Amino acid sequence: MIDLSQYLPILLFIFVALGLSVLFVFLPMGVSRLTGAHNPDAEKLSEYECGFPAFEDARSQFDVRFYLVAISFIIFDLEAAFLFPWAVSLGETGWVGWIGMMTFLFILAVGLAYEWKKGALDWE
Amino acid sequence: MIGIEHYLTVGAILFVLGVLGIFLNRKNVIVILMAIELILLAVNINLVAFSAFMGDLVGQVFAMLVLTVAAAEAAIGLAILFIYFRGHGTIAVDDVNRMKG
Amino acid sequence: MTDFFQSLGLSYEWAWTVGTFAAILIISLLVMFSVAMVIFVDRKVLGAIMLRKGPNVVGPFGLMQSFADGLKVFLQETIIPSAANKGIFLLAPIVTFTVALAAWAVVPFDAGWVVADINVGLLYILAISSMGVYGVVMSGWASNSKYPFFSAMRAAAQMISYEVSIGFILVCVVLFAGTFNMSGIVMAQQGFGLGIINGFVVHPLLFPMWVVFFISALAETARAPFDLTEAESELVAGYQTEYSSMAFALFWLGEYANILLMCSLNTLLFWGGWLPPIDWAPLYAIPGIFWFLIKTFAFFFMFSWIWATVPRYRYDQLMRLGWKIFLPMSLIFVALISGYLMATGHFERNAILSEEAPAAVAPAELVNNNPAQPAAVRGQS
Amino acid sequence: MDFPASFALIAPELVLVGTGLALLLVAAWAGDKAARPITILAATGLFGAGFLLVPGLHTGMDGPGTLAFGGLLKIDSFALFAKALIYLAAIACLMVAPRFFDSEAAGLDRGMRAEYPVLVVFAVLGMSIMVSANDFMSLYLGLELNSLSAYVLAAILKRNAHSGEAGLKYFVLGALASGILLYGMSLLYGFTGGTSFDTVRAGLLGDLTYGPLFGLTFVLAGLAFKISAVPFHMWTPDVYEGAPTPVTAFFSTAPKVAAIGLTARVVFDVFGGQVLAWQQIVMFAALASIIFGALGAIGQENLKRLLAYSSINNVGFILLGLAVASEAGASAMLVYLFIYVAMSLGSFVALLMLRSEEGGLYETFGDIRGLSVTQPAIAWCLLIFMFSLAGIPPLLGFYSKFVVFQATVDAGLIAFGAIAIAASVIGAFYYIKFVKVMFFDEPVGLVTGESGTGHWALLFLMAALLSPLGYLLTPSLTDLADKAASSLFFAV
Amino acid sequence: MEGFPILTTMMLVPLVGAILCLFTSASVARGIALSVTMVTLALGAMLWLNFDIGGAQWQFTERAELFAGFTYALGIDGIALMLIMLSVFLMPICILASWDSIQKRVGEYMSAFLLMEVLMIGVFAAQDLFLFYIFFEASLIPMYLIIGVWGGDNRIYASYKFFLYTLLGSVLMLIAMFWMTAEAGTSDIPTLMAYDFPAGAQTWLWLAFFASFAVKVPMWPFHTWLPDAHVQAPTAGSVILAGVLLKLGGYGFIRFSLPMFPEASADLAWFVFALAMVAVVYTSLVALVQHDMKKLIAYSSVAHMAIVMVGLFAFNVQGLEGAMVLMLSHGLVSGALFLCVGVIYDRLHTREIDRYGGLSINMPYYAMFFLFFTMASIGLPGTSGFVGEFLSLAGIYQVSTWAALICTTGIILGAAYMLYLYRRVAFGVQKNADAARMDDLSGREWAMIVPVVAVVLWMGVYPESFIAPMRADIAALDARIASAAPESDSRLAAGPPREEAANALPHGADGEEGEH
Repeated sequence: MIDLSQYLPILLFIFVALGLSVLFVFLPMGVSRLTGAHNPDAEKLSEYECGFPAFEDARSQFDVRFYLVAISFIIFDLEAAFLFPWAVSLGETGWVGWIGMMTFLFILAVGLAYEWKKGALDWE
Repeated sequence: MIGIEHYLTVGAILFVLGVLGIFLNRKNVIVILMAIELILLAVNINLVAFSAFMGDLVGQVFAMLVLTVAAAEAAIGLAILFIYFRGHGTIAVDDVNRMKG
Repeated sequence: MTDFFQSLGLSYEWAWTVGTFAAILIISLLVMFSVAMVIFVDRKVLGAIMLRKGPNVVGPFGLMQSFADGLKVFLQETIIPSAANKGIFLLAPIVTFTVALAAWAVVPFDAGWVVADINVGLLYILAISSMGVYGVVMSGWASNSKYPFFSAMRAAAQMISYEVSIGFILVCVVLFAGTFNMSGIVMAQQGFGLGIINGFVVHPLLFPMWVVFFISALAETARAPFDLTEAESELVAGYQTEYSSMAFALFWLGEYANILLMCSLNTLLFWGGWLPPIDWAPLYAIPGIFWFLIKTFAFFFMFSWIWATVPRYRYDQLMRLGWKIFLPMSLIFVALISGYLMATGHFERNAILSEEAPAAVAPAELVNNNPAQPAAVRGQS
Repeated sequence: MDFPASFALIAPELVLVGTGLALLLVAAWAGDKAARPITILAATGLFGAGFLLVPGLHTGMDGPGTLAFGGLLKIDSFALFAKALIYLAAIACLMVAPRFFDSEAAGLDRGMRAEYPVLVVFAVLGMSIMVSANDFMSLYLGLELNSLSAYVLAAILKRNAHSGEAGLKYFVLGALASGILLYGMSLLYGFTGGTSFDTVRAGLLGDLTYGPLFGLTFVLAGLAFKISAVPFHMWTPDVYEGAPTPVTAFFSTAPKVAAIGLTARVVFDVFGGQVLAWQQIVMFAALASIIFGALGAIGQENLKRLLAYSSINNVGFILLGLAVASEAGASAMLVYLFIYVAMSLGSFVALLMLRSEEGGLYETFGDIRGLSVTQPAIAWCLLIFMFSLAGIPPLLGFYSKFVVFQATVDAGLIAFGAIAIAASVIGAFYYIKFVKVMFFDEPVGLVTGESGTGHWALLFLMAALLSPLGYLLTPSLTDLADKAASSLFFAV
Repeated sequence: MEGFPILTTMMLVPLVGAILCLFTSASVARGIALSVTMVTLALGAMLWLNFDIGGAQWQFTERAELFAGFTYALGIDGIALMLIMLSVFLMPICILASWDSIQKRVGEYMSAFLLMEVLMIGVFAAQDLFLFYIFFEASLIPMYLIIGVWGGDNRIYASYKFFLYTLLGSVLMLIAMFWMTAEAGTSDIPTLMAYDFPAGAQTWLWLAFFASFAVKVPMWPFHTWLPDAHVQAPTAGSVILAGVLLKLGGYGFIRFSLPMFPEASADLAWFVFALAMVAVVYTSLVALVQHDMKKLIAYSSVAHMAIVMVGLFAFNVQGLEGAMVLMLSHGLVSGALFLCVGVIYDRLHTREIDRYGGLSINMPYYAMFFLFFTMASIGLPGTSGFVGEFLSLAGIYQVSTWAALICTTGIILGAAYMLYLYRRVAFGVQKNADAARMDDLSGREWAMIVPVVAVVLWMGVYPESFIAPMRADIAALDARIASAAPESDSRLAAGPPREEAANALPHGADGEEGEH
């Protein structure tokens, strides 16, 4: 069983950070009520956007390229997950491990080349 | 002390949530994709917990494999969802019914 | 710090608890304080380069400017647009700031000066900084406003694009260091360059990687020249457009905390961390924290300098750089470096080292001043 | 671990990997106009991979099989048999694809995509790994490689709403199935301490506790999804209907072989010590598939949908052979699988050949009325396929049912056999409806059936195979199947 | 003749013909079909002539091991010989009957018929259980097509019904076959005929076979496909259906149910009797009210086959012989009746009885032949029907007085509906002008009816020719089942022989020496 107690400070840290953030968000809201700065009206609460009144659904426009980026990211970032354990254990796995990973990277590179050629990486 | 059964319970709960998310969800296909990820998460929790408790690395290797394959799966799922969206103009679950099922 | 509280007569558990919380609070407050200061520095540097004064009214040399700004936003009214998704709208700054702070949990300021000396510290940083994207996307989505939404999408795409190459670069570093432990990585740099220079950056294979990393860090934190998320002429104020008061400030705080984190990562991963630049005994007399801070500050200065001097990238150029140059490059370098290390028998040497130093499991010690620990960590890997 | 030996053992897979990667790049650089050459190259690659199987098939690979990569993969005559069948089916499906995509039937996505054959090659690679799997990890890897390619194939007509919907449904339910399967595997791993089939089997000996039992059930449920056995069959009709016809033809052949091969491997290699536990599950799935597959098909107007139910029905019979849990049963299952692939291929090729004047595809019963007048050759071939599917002697389809039922009865499972065989009569109902529509009804429209020689060759080949002439093949088929089946039982 | 694979040849010839027909034009196909069937008939004649009566039980055996439980084993005994003869005899007649009436897809039609001939010969000659099953079941395909493609208006319903009923019955039989081969270790029919299956299993096996054969015979209440199939099938289809396919059921009982499961047969004989008795009375009454000629004859077939069934289950030689003769006779007579219907159907395209009338005026020869077959169907002495019915009833009487009594009413009712039919069609006034204008028989029709008349008369006058080849086989069968024979309720006791009434026992009626 792995000793997870090293991670306890991290958990505590996250809690503390969360507490601070919550405090920072909600405390001014309370303070502004006390000070009377809190004085919303309909105009104030309408979205600013670019200074003009919004004239269409803000979320209607969506570029397919964001999808492509997201998909590429998922693939490449998670394939990197294989690299991390490999990187620290290359001493044990030796040349076999190296060749294996190079094969893997080669296949990944073929995928990248395909994506590249297909224009998935072009923004324009 | 937290025992293996606690991990398994969490895993089971997540798994059931994932399955329910697929079958009871009536709103959005994206939610289904998330539910699928939830199932895989449950699996990973199981694998890692078992692996840790048995001191056997295979489970973690498997979890890693699941993780990456899940990524590929999510990527393809998104792509297909996008194709679907272009054809139908909606990703509401109730509309995934053009063919009689 | 546990030791310190134990010396005050507390039992170990209490000492540990109090010590941990104290360390966390100190780091959090220091980070926030540093952020306030570097914002000031940022503006000063920018002013200097533009041949103007910058903030100079509040306090001596305008030093208190950031605090004045902080007080101002603190007392402002928090406006939540009526069309926004309220919960997510408020959650977004919380997430941004939380993850920006939490990443510091594994950063070693000096030998052993680290809250959680976990063995996968680098992975933790990678993971937690990835979560910053959530805050951005949530804010953009929840605002229900067009430009914040665009900005959020852009920011997300930009951040994840560069994260890919950052991941591969980290692999390169890890290949050399043989560990994910932050302290271990720093210790691995001791005498790395020809036995005298402390820092991975001197290696001809790692120097390009550092350059890529540095640029990616700029992009990752949406600093100029990659600050397209808040390109004022196009997207108003980016994803924070609809925010006000402390919620708005939290984004700034988080952003600068991330910038500082990136600077410190540059320091830790490539420039020897708390070690002096030269592996020369007299220099070790100066506390490590000094070297660490001075290096980090130097990087921040570079950030500011670049902001002031480099024109902004177009979005397509940004993506091209990330996907078509950095990604293939870092992929190739992973192969090159690992091949080089295999060929030069790097790992056999490491294996001998680890046999010499028996695997002592690094205890979850808090900020304790045990210089032996990093070596143990290194041996453990 | 002896790497050179391992690589030698997976030579067919290596050929596939090479073919797939090379063609992917060719597809990217040459574009869709090179789709046909790529298809031919892909088929050649598959053929080459299949050719590498021949020595093994020839010498028989007797014995418990050889392990590769430290037990991740197992190469035995069962794997060779399944692979050969998969490659053949895939080649056939590749042959008939280009014309479909070039015709009006492809709609807005006219013109074959260069990635199509590449995806098929990758899917086949996944299947190849599936049937050789000897470890949960390689199992999952192969399964996903196959599934992911298949999801994309289903949705390959990007501008066709049905294709997109088919892809989405296939994806969601397929991913769910993978999840269920994985969950089961994680439980089995935890309760037996390993992911290797041998470890798990050893760990499952003795009384089953709840944990492994859940694991077993989940694994079988996930596999049932993949082979579209009742009660996890609901995706099949929609996906078969929505996917482009060549893809449907592919789905109903090669992946079926792989998934069933995998199921056979899992039940014998993993659950070999718990025959009673899995047998009842598989038996239930078999009978339910036979009955619901037959009932569901009644009233269907769309031919692809009907063939989907028919495949469910056939899977039931195949599972029946598996559920017998004897060597004879496994051999019967493989024989059935082979004949089923031929029948399914033939039917889909025939469907692909039916076109309207404009090149649109005919897919409903209404469209093929009086086909025996307008296209007698296709009609007669379809007649052979349908009666064969119904299991009427002397067509080869009878032989497949014959061996399965013989194994069932020989194992003493008479009641199950009787139920299944009675349900097969329900199935006959809609097969003869095919014949009725083609032969008894007055012809409508003009079915041009303008097709390439590849189509005709395949059609006649399958018709000849399924006609009584096919019985000439059965001795060698039986021989191969027996060998393959016996290799499954070395583990038990 | 020794060593010449005549049975295979008899199957090969029509098979080749069938394939040829598929690819030739209409007129050529007709010619091929007729010549092929004639050749087969000639081969059949050779077969009969070379059949060694009193010789080995199984003659002309051929055997080739195939694979996976299949053996290509052929061989015939007397019973099979007679049924094969019936098939090959009816075939050319069927082809002739379809000569003009079939105009569309002639090649395919002829092909289907020739295929039927192959399969029918195969069924009767098969000596391997599974080979039998293959031939038995394969006959579904051509018959389905014959009814469905060339049938009447409601052909689709009829063809479905025919197909599914028969299929359901036969698949259950298949399961039983598997069990039997597993149990006995062989699928060789002669071996199985002598194999004693466990009594408990016998009942199940018997029921499984019953499911198949009862549909085929058909037994009430499994008969409902038959009237539909008959009505919708083209004339020749009906002839084959009535003439040969129904005999498959009877043959099945004789070949499988009785010898292989004698105990079960005996135990369940009451069941067969009950069904048969209902069938005789019920279907006869139904036949009485039919307006459709074919349907009427179809119902009469059900009634006749019911008598065959009780004859088979009488467990004595008379019953068995009677059943066999009745089967042969019925094959000829009902086939001929369908031909007669076909003759006028070809002219007027209706089977409505009311549309005809007074045909004896404008079609005297036709009326004559029709009358002849009507009488044969009723069982007029001198025709084949009489021999069969008499023998069967005599056999039945030994077992069950009541069954005999009720079955006899069937004959009376049979007379009623057949004569009623004849009166309405042939006698009376010519109420329909078009019917009155119909021509008498053409040369082709003479050619197909006269041989049947001749054989019916031959069988009626000198049945020994037909019974002789079967006698030994029936005796063997009787010996096999004797042990299980149910007790008779009529308690016939053979009295002291009396000189002046030497042939008092029923089987004396045909002028032959009985077995007893």
